[in-house]
Amino acid sequence: MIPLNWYLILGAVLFVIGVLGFFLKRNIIALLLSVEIMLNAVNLTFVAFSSQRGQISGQVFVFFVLVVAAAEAAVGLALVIAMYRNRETLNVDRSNLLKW
Amino acid sequence: MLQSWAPILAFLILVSGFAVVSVIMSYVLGVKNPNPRKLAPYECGMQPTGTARERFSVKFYLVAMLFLLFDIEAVFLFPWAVVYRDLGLFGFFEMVLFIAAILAGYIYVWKKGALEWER
Amino acid sequence: MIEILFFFFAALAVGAAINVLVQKHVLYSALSLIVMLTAMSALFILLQADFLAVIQVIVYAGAIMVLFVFVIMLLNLPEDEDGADRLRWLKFLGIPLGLFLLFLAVVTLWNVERPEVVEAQISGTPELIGRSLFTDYLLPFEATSLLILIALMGAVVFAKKDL
Amino acid sequence: MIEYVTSADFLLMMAKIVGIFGGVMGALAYLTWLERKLMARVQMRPGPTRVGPFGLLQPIADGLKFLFKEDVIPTNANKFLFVLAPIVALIPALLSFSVIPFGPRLQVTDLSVGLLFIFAITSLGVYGIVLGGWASNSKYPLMGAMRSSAQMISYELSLTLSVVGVLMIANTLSLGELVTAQQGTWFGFIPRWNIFLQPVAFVIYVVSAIAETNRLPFDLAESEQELVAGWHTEYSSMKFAMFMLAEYANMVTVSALATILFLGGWTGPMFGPEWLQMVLPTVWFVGKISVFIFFYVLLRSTFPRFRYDQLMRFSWKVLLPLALANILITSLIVALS
Repeated sequence: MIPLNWYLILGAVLFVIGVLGFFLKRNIIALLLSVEIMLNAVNLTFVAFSSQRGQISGQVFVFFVLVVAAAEAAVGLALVIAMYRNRETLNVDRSNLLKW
Repeated sequence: MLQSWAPILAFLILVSGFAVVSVIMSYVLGVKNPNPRKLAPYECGMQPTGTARERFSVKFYLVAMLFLLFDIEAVFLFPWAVVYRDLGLFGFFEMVLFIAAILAGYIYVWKKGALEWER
Repeated sequence: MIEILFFFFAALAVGAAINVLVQKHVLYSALSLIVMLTAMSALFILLQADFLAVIQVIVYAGAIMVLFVFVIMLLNLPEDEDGADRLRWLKFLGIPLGLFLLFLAVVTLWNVERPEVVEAQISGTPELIGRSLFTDYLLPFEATSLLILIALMGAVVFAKKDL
Repeated sequence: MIEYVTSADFLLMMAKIVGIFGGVMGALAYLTWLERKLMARVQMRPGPTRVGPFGLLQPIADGLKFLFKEDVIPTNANKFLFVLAPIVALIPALLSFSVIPFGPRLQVTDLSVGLLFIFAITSLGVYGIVLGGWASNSKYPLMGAMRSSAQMISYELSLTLSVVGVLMIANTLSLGELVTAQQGTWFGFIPRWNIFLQPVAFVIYVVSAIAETNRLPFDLAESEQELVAGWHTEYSSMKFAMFMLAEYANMVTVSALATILFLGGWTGPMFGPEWLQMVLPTVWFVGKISVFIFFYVLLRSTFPRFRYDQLMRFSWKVLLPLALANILITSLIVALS
């Protein structure tokens, strides 16, 4: 059978990829996609622990993560649209009006 | 439990194989006789004008966003419906509370005019 | 057999996740993420979380990513938004630091005691999840309805004006 | 591993998979013939008659023609996505047949979450359309794709919600158990079908299913007079055939699901000798699906098309509240009984 470690390491790898994406990409939609990668890495860890401990709570938590991801995507993309309407770009470095 | 998913994997391989092979077959067997007119985008025989990459109305975004949020609600309804007999009247009031909140959002969206396509 | 499947889907997930970062056009990134999400759902099946696996596809691939693809399509973005910018040098700092973080995480996780994942320890059927969700986690469940309500209102307010 | 591959279980599974796949592909091919013939009869034409008796060999001729036609990829199309789109559309459409029970034993696998599995993979079908329209890089396909995908997700919502009422009665997500729960009769003559308990849900389901599969009167995506052919305007040869195949496969899937959820699946009167009892459930199942298909074709040949705003309003302002009300009322009745 597959040891728990493997799932945890896979989760860590995906999480790091998400973090890297969040810091290196400049397109705001790509940033949101990176956040989704991180959320998924966490979901995998939740499910792996739930399976290993024999408790369902971990899987219930994934449900709540899904809701948060959905809410984040809905509001985040609405902001993206508003930003594109005003600035004609999605590069987060060029949306610097609030910077001093 | 995993055993019940094994046939799905086999079926997936079969179906994907069929799809990929039929694309390759038509590429191999079909005649190839291209000319610039044939490869131009179809605009009812007129000369193609302008670009196809125009922006769409934000209404499409609103539809997808409403779909996403109501889909989340539907996802909660499935496990609820499956265990409903055990929960009984208690489960009913739980879900009334949940749906009431969603319904408030629905009414808000309706009043805001996000469901109108004419304007 | 299960090990082969695990490595196949794990490699698919990691490859797709890296591809999300590598692709220039954000539509390709989004499509790559869809591949990653389906690979994750296959991993959930290996962990006997059947219900979550299908929910993952329904909500993530079938709704959240549809929203992403819609926004990308209706903005009709130019090919490369990353472009030249003043933070270019971050890449040379960021990738080594990220790999270092990865190294730390992997070493730590490798050294924890290794309890085997016993097969059929628990299977995530809708009945089990529902029973837990609607009794033990009743308050978070009701709170999510408020979260959805607020998200709905926020998104409508931000996007209402015609593009 | 080796023992498993050579075991009788495995061979039986492979036989079922190949049998169901072959049967479905044949049925889909003849569905096109049936539709053309029926439409022709409604419009007082003979329909296909030239190829074979009653034009029965027409689907084979069509298939060969699709294979040997030129494979046109427009110059400014995005080649990779253009080729990918029909594959993405076809795979989920055919994959859903892996969980549908065509008879008591004739089911590839009975997942405990079978119903949601079908919903999950049909929700992936949207990408075939969106990518096809986007990759063509042409005006009509792009507009058709946007319209069609917005329509599909709107009706997918009411489709999903209409099913919840049935689940509250059956308390299972496995398609096999959903069918067996509907065996038997009330008072000896009314079959225990869910349609009698959930008539409103049934109507919502059928209407949404028609819209979901982009059939008339909801085929705004490919309204010939405005958008030529919608998202597959630029497609030709086998790729076009794959889009069509996916569309017909989806039509059969939603009909099969309607049969399983509301009309008792393969249940029906059993009589006759042993061999007939083996065959009868599948006959009932195919018969019930055929009723839906017949209804779809008749709708297509008699109804005018909706306007796009009417279509969206109908989904969001009529079907969605109706489905929610149905859920609440059903749950109240179930809780009190």
